[in-house]
Order: sequence, then C-alpha cells, then structure tokens
Amino acid sequence: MAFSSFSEFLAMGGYGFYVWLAYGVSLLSVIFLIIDTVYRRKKIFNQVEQRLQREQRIKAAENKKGTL
Amino acid sequence: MFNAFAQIVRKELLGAFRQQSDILNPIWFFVIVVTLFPLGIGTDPVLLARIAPGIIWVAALLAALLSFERLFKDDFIDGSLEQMMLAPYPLAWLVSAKVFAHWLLTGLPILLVSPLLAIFLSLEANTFWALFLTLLIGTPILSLLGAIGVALTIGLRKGGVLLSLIMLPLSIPILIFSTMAIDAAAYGQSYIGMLALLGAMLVGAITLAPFAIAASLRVSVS
Amino acid sequence: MFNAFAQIVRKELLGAFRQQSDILNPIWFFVIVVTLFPLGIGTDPVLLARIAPGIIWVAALLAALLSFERLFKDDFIDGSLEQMMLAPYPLAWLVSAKVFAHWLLTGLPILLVSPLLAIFLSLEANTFWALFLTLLIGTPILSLLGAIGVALTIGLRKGGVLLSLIMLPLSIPILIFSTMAIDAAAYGQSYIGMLALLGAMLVGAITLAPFAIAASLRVSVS
Amino acid sequence: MWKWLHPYAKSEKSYALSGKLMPWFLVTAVITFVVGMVWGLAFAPADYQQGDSFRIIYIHVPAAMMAMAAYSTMAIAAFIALVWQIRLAEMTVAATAPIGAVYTFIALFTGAAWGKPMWGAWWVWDARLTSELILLFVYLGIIALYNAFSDKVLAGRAASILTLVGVINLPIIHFSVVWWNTLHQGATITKFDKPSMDTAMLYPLLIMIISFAAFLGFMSLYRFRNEILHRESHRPWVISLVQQSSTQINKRG
Amino acid sequence: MLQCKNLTCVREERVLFNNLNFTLTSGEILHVEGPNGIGKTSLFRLLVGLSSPYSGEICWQQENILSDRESYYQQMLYLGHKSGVKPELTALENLQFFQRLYNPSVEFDVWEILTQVGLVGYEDVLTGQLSAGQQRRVALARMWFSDCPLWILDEPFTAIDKNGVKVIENLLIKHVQNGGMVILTTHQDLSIPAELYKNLTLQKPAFGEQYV
Amino acid sequence: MLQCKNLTCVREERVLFNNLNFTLTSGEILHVEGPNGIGKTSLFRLLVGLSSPYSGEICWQQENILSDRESYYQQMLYLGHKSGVKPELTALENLQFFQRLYNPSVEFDVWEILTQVGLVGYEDVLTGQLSAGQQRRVALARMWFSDCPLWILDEPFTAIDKNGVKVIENLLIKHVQNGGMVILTTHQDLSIPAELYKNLTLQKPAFGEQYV
Ligand code: HEM
Ligand SMILES: Nc1ncnc2c1ncn2[C@@H]1O[C@H](COP(=O)(O)OP(=O)(O)OP(=O)(O)O)[C@@H](O)[C@H]1O
Ligand SMILES: Nc1ncnc2c1ncn2[C@@H]1O[C@H](COP(=O)(O)OP(=O)(O)OP(=O)(O)O)[C@@H](O)[C@H]1O
Ligand SMILES: [Mg+2]
Ligand SMILES: [Mg+2]
Repeated sequence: MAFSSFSEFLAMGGYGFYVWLAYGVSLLSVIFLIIDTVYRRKKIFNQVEQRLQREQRIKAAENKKGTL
Repeated sequence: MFNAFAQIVRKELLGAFRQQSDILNPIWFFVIVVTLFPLGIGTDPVLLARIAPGIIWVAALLAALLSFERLFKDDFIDGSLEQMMLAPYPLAWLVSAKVFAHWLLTGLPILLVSPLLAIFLSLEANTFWALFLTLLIGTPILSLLGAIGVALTIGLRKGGVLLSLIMLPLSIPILIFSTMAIDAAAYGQSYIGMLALLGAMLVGAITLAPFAIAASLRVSVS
Repeated sequence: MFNAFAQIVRKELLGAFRQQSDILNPIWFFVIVVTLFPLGIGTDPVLLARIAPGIIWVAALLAALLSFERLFKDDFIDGSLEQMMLAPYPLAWLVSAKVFAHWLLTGLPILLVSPLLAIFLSLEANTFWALFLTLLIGTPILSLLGAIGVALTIGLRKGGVLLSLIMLPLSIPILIFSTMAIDAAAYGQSYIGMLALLGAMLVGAITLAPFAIAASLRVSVS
Repeated sequence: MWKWLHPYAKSEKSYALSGKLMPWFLVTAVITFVVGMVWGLAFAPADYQQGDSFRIIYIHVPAAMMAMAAYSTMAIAAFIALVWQIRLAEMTVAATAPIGAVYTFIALFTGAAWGKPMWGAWWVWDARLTSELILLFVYLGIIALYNAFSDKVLAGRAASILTLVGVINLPIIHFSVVWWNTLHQGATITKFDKPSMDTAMLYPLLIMIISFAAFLGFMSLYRFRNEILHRESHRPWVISLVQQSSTQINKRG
Repeated sequence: MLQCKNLTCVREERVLFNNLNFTLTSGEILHVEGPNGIGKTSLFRLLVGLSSPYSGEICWQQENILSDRESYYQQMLYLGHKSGVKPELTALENLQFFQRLYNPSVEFDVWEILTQVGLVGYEDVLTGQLSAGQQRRVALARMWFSDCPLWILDEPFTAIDKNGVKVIENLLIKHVQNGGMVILTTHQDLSIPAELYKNLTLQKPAFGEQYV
Repeated sequence: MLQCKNLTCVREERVLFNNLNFTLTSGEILHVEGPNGIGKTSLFRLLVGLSSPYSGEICWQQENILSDRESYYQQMLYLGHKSGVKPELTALENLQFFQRLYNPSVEFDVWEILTQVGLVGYEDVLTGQLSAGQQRRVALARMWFSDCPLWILDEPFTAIDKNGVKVIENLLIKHVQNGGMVILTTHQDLSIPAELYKNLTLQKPAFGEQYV
C-alpha cells in the first residue's frame, strides 16, 4: 500500500487534481463511447420497426383513389 | 413576422443538425487552421503567444469565409432562395433570420472553442478575455458583411473566390480594431474604447446590412 | 489517350478563361491573406521576416483549399463528372488531367505571385528561392492530395468543411518539410535533402493519388 | 487471414460468432481493469522524480498504444476491404474508428494533464504530442466521412479509402514532425526521460494494457454487430431479430 | 385580376417578346405555349417579380406588382423549374415549413396531403434521396394547401408520371372552379376540357420588331 | 447484346427490384415504364456501371460490364437526368469536347448538327444562358454524332417541345434500324410504332420479396 490514509490517496502527493482529472475525463469518454454504442443499436432496431410500420401505411394508402 | 423569422431559423438549424457533422465542421476547421501555424512558423511559446490573437482572428475570418458559400448558395441552387424572395414578408427581415442562423452555426461554435485554442497557443487569461469579447462582437459583423458579399456573387458560377475578394477588404477594419484591443489587453491597458467602436460597427451593420443584402439578392437572382 | 488528356485540360482552361476573374481569383485570395497577417500581427519587419515563410505556405494551403471545391463540385452538379466516368479511358488518367488543369489554374498563379509577397514580407533572396522551390514541388502534391479529399466528399452536401478536415492532416508533412527547407535556407544551410524528400513525395503522389481519386469518385458518384 | 475469414464472410454467421466472443473480451477487460487500477493506483510505489503524478501512466500509455493498435487494425481491414471487396472488412473499419478516436483523445488529455505539473504547460509542440494530435484529426476525418454518407455501403468504402491514404501518410507525418521539431528547438522541449521502470510499477501497466486491449476488442465487436445490423436491415434474419426483441419488450410491459 | 400591359422582355440584347398584352381573371386557366427558348420562363419570372421588364408593366388588382410586393406575394404561388425544397429535410419538414411561412392561416392535415401527393411511406426519407419525380411532388404539394388565388406554374408536370399528371390537372380545374386563376406552361398536351383554358402562344418577334 | 441477370437493387435498405432479367439485342428499343420512385433511374445507373448491384450481374456481349469498363463505354451512350454540359462553355464548344473525347473517330459537321437540334443562332451563347429546353438539346445533340450501338436514355424528352420530341423519336427509330439498341424511360406516351419497341414495366416487389 503506497498510501496510509484515504485522504492521502485522494491527494496523490499533491497531484490529486491532475491525476483525478485525467482519470475522470478518461472514464467519462469511455462511458460516452459505451452509451453511444448501445444507443446506436437501439436506433437501428427502432429504424427497422419504423420501416415495418411505414410499409403498413403505404399499404393503407394504396387503396385510396384520386391521389397523385 | 416573428413567426417567419423563427421558422427560417428553425429550418436552418434543423438542416444543420440533421447532418450532425455540420455543426462541428466550422469548429474543426478553426482548430485545424490554428494548429497549422505552429507547424508552419515554429513552436517557440513566446513567439506563439505574441502572434496568437492575430492567428485566431485570421482563422476565424477564414472559417467564416469558408462557411459563407453555404449561406445562400445551396438555397440558390435548389430554388429555395427564389421562393424566399417570393414570401409575403420584407426580404430584409427574412434575410436577417438567415444571417442569424448562420452566426449561430459558425460564429458561436468558434466562440465556444476559443478557450481550447488559447491553451494551444499559450495565451494568458487577460488577453484571452479580450480575444473572446472581440470575437463575440466581431463575428456577427463578419456574418452580416459576408452575407452582402455572398448576395452579390450568388448568381455567378464560382463566386467563391470572388467573394473572398469582396469580403476581405470589408472585414479588415474589424480585424484591426480587434487586434488593437487584444494588444492593449496584452499590455494591461484598457480596451473598452475599441470594444465600443466594434459595438458601434455591429449596430450599424445590423441596421443597414439586411437592406444591402436584400437589394443585392434582387439584383443577383433575376 | 493523350488526346483525351489534352481535351480535358483544354476544356478546363477554356472555362476558366471565359470567366477571366477565375484566373486572378486565387492570386487575389493569396495576396489578401498574406496582407491580413501584418494587420493582425503587427508590422515589425524582423518578426514578419521570421514568420513569413510559414505564413506564405499556410496561405497557399488555404488558397488551394478554397479552390478545391471547384475541382469536381461543379462537374458533379451539372453531370459532367458522371459523363467523365463513362468515357472510354481509364478514369485515373482523366482525373490526372483535371488535377493538372487545377494546378495550372491555382498552383501556378501562386508561384508567379510569390516574388511580390516576398517583398511585402521583407524576405531575403536566398530564403525566397527556397520558398519558390518548395512551392514549385509542394503545390502539385497539394492539388493531388486535395483531389482525393474532394473526390471523397463530392456527393455530400456541404462537404466543404469536411474536406478541410480530411485534407489538412494530409498536407501537414508538406508544410513541415517546406518550412524546414526554408528555415535551413534562412540560416544559410543546404536544403537539398528536404527538397529531395518533397520530390519523392511528389513522385509518390503522382503515381498513387490518381488511383485513389478514381476509386473515391466511383464511390461518391453512385 | 483471408482463408480464415472466408467461412465467416457471411454476415449472419459473423454476427453470431462475434456475439459469442464478446463476453470473453468483456470479462477479461473488467477483471484486468479492476486488478490493474487497484494495483496501480493504490499499491505501486510513487516515482522518485515525479511523485504520484506518474500514476497517470496507467491510462496514458495503454490508451496511446491501443490508439495505434486500433489504427493498424483498421488499416489491415481497409486493405482487405479494397483488395478483396469484402464488406465485413469495411464494417470493421467503421466499427473500430470511434474507439481509436476515444483512445487517442484519452492519451492526449491524460498527457496534457500530466504535462501541466511536469512541464508547467498543458500543451507544447513536441513531436510525439503533435503526431498524436494529428492522429486524432485523422480519426475524426474518417468518422465524419463515414457518418456523412447515408448509404452505409458507400460510407464503408469511402472510409476504407481514407484509412488507407492515412496509412501512407502517418509515417510521413511521424518523421516529418520528429525532424521538424528537433531542428527548430530540440533542446528546450522536455524529452520523455524514460524512467527505468520498477517491476512493481511495470506489472500494473502491463495489466492495464491488456485491459485496454480487451476493451477495444469488446467494443469493436459490439459496434461491428451494429454495423451488420444497420447494413443488412432489409434481410429477413434482421427483421425477425427485431420483431423478436420488440415482442419481448411488449411482453415485459 | 392579373394584367400584362405592353410587356417587352429583352435578355442579353435579344428581344424575346414585344408589347405583350393579356388579362387573366378569376376562373381562368392560361396555357402559355411556344417552342423551347421562346421566352416562357422569362415571362413567368417577370410575372412574379423576380426580374423586371424592359418596358411595360404587370398589374395585380390594378396595382403594379413591384409597388407592393408583400401583398402580391400573399396571393400568388409560383413553382418554377427549380423546386425549392431542401434536400436535407424530410418531405414532412419541407411541407411544414412551407405552410408556416407562406400560408400560416391555413390549417390542414399533413398526412392527408402526403397521401394526396403519393408520398406516404416516404415522409421521413430525406428529400434529396427521393427520385426525381418524388422530389417534384414535394414541391407540388404546396398547391394542395395554398390559399392563394393566383398560381403560376412553370412546367409543373416535369418528371411526374401519367397518373400524377391527371391528378394535378383535376386539382387545377377545381382551383379555377373555386374562383382561382392559373397560368402554366408545359410541353405535354393538356387533357383539361378545352373550354376550361385558353392558350397564349408566344412567337418570335416579327422582323420589324426585333429591335426595340 | 445487353443482358441483365437476376439483378437486385437495394437503396438505403429498401429493395427496389428483385431478380430482374431481360435481354436486349440489336434493333430493339426497350421502354422502361413505372410510376415515380419505382427505380428506373436506379436501374439505369446500374446498367451503365455508375453504381454496383446488390446482387446479380449485367453483361455486355457476354462479359460483365464492370470487368472491362473502357471497352463497354466505347459502345455505350448514357444521357441522364443531369445533362453533363458545361454552362460556361458555348453549345459549339460543348459539342466539340464531347466529340473529341467520346467519339474521336467520328467526322462530322458541327454546324449541320446544330441545325438538327435547332440551336443555330445560339452556337456562341453560353450554355448556362440558354433556356431549359435548349440546354437539354445541347446534351441530346450527342446522339446525332454518336457511333455507339447502345443508347441508354433517362427521360430524354424532359423540357423538350413537341416538335423536338418527334425529331428525337425518328432518330431513335433510325438508330435501331441501323442495328443499334435503345433503352429509354419517359413518362410521356411514345408515338413510335408499337411493333418497334417493347415495354418493361417495373413493379414493386411482391410482399414476400420485400426483404432479400
Ligand atoms: C498531451 C500530451 C502527451 C501526449 C499526446 C503523449 C503521447 C504519448 C504517446 C503517443 C506515447 C507512446 C505510447 C507507445 O509507446 O505506444 C506516450 C508514451 C509515454 N508518455 Fe506520453 N504523451 C503526452 C504527455 C506525456 C507526459 C507529460 C509525460 C510525462 C512526463 C508522458 C510520459 C509518457 C511515458 C513515460 C510514456 C511511455 C514511454 C515509452 O514506453 O516509450 N507523456 N505518450
Ligand atoms: N441517392 C439516393 N439515396 C437513397 N435512395 C435513393 C436515392 N435515389 C433514389 N433513391 C430511392 O430509390 C427509389 C427509386 O428512385 P429512382 O430515382 O430510381 O426512381 P425513378 O423510377 O427514376 O423515378 P422518377 O420517375 O421519379 O425519376 C426511390 O424510392 C428513392 O427513394
Ligand atoms: N440567364 C439568362 N441570361 C441570358 N439569357 C437568357 C437567360 N435565360 C434565358 N435566356 C435567353 O432567353 C431566351 C428564352 O429563355 P426562356 O428560359 O424564357 O425560354 P423558355 O420559353 O422557358 O424555353 P423552355 O421551353 O426551353 O423552358 C433564350 O433564348 C435564352 O437564350
Ligand atoms: Mg422554361
Ligand atoms: Mg428517374
């Protein structure tokens, strides 16, 4: 163990700000990456569903007369 | 009236957000140009800090210039400009909406990213604030002036470089006053006077430019 | 084969000379950017001479960048690009003709006007020669690399700023080697090595880039 | 490579295979991450020169290394995609780029946060820093280009071309930056003086490198599957996959 | 009522037409005819005020259109060679924009109109990715919710399929029967009953009138 | 001989057509029909090799067109929605360029062709300043001096006046009578004798074939 107390651990020998800033931002960017990836998967699923619904709408509209 | 303004701004933003990269693009261009200079000129931090405001301002100008093309050109090609000129509202008013949207999409991002560049170029806090304020007042003027240039050159094929020819002389005063203000700040002097001058130019541009733009459009699209 | 090359170059030049301003435009842009810097940075001759090569090179880069839009965009919009891709010759070859014409219309004028700017920025003869030689070898590389970027972004609306994002990393080595050569010249050292490197890059670009351009066009126009 | 890939060049199979591989990567990444972090942050001794600020190394170096590794992967994939016209390879390019970009960003940011206490400036135009910054630009260019195309088949091909062009360019950038920098002002810029590493410091670093690599693998597979779904979303197997998942959601409420 | 008085159009020193006079009143369709390059588009751009005539004037309700553009534009719908739709927006967004900017007082059901112009199922595709005819339909959709009495249509049938042409013709008939007026040009034969429209054939200026 | 084998076209995850098969031999005109947005232009772009099919192949003289583009392009003339003429050049210059690049072996009298397409008197006006139909005519003029057996024409009659349409139709007939072949699409009725051309009607994929 390189540190004797938790507050010492946080202080990182006076470099706490820089160390935690670096770790924090890195973590945030990785989390951002994960969210983006999962969100994309959801979006693709939604798009496919939307398309299925759209095809229903086209079917429904095909019966109407006098349209362009 | 205000609805028309809002509708146009909304449409522009919608189009830009649709292609998400569009919003980041001016920022990236700006960042890249600013990084080019240390590569071209050398990396001495003192030298860099000395010429930094000039570089940032020239980069802002060029970023604005590159994005002007898009201000009316696409609209002209697909015919929306024609249609806008046939809308039941004063053209100068509609044109202001377009310019405002343009500033939101190019001037504002540059403003937001400027702190980062200040770090790249080792700027001090005081100088940075002067830079920020001059950008805040200066970029809308650029958008307004640029719009006049675009409106004049829109009907011409390849107006792009002609545009820069028209526009750059117009924007030189802004560049000069801004860098004067920033230099004053760097030497710890007051730069309120310069800012006031820039502010006056902004007010003038806001009141007059829309009419110039509208008139130029009527000439170009005919 | 060579007839096809000549026909394309001829057509490009014809179009450009038709709108006479087209030939002057890159020069004007270049001149204006270079004159902006003394305004933005201050007029100390020593400082200016120190940063002059960097500025001239960055200005050349930006002038090239602004003119790239026109390399394929107009052709794309009016359908001539499509037709060029359906011509009975290898696309890479036809594309080289376009790039060559582009260089004639943008790179060459910059070269011709550079002595003037050297005077503006108080450059010495020795430094100027280094600048001139690097521009001579460097601008064709820029045109070739830029063409790849344009070809990739041509089908996209508003590809303009995306183009700069793609292209600037590509052109950074040229910028660096050139300014290194010029600095060496300024200190009275030999800069043959750098020129040779640039020359090697030019040869590489001439042999490889046309194929990259052709492949990109096949992707973009589909 | 090509022979090995071929049986899986069918997208549906690759989708299933990558689904099977994913958990292994994830588990490896998580375990090595926890071990490496606890060891590196709490147990490794402080550096005799840099004090505790050196602990940034445990993300800085893995991120920098894996950023390069990601680009190598993309380059190989792009080459395969363009030479043998394999669509799955294009998807690999597109899937890996964002991860590489994030790693590059992390390397840059942690480097900057480390540089401030060590060199007294967030940013200096050192050769290594500059080429890392340009690598970030290259990544961003590829991602932006890929996203700008709405047709993902074309997007993949365009991104592959740009990746290949970047491959030729990156070494040139690397050397140009190194020479440029040494010629201009070599001495004034602090060089990395490699601390001869104590094994107590080195092991957690190696573990973290494994962790970053495994996470890179996991994320690439995840995004790779996304790409497959996106491109093949007119295929019956994707449609039935979507319908299954939506009925599952409906059942749950 | 739209009046053209002694209109002369000169483009690049070439006299296109000379002393053109006509009046269009409620309930009329005017079909402007003439071979390629005779000056139909040039005439239309004069009529909407996009360019100004060499001599003569155009009056809407007895007033020169250039003297009060805004009130004229409130009553006029122009569809030209270029469609004026934004390729990066969807059909739906384009329509909403048009309605809110040009006909804010009109209430309508966007879905209904999309059905009418045959774009159901394409409402969230970017307009730039539609086919030539579909893009044209997005622009033409404005006719369905326009409350302007005067429609000026420059080759509206370009790229539209046969069924579409018929539907549009019916719409034009309905519009004039409700008191509207239409000026259009097309190189296709109109299948509108002959008594419902009149022709205006543009001709090359006679020899003596080539120079004005 | 042009052959389409099991051609499937997918655009943005939408299946446009599925397993399309047809063969075109010397002396035939093929008229591709279908409503807006069905995929005619997409088909044509596949046929000329501007885009590549999702599956299936296109063969010219028994060889895949993508395997030897140059020799295919020596024998093929494509005119699309966009005209491909340069607005800053005159009609004359445009024609000369086309001839020298695409048909260098053909000798012809430019003035004769300008007369044929009705552009005499406009030969030194910049093409960008011509009317819509005149610009289109400059592009179409290529048919008059083309020595390619295969013509692929996407809505060639757009913006062309009635007389022009007739002239072009006659040209097409002459071309196939000389052993050429033509694929075209148009939304106007063809007045070519029915025995001279055959129709290909594109249809929406049936329900089961929507996903491939
Ligand atoms: C923004 C600033 C920085 C950037 C972009 C950066 C970038 C890099 C890169 C690209 C590597 C190579 C990784 C590899 O071997 O593959 C690296 C390694 C390394 N960096 Fe940084 N760095 C930065 C700042 C710093 C600072 C301030 C320090 C410490 C004072 C530092 C210490 C190290 C060490 C010790 C290594 C491992 C050396 C080796 O194995 O070769 N870096 N960095
Ligand atoms: N660039 C594109 N990107 C994505 N989808 C497209 C693109 N171009 C066309 N499409 C889609 O392909 C379908 C067919 O388009 P295409 O242009 O082939 O139709 P078309 O039969 O030529 O119609 P038209 O008669 O209107 O010219 C359309 O539904 C359209 O949405
Ligand atoms: N922008 C322009 N500048 C100069 N002259 C022009 C311009 N546009 C058209 N003209 C000239 O005006 C004449 C008429 O053009 P216009 O577009 O009005 O014809 P049009 O009747 O609409 O023909 P089309 O049926 O082909 O659309 C043409 O001879 C053309 O040369
Ligand atoms: Mg017309
Ligand atoms: Mg079509």
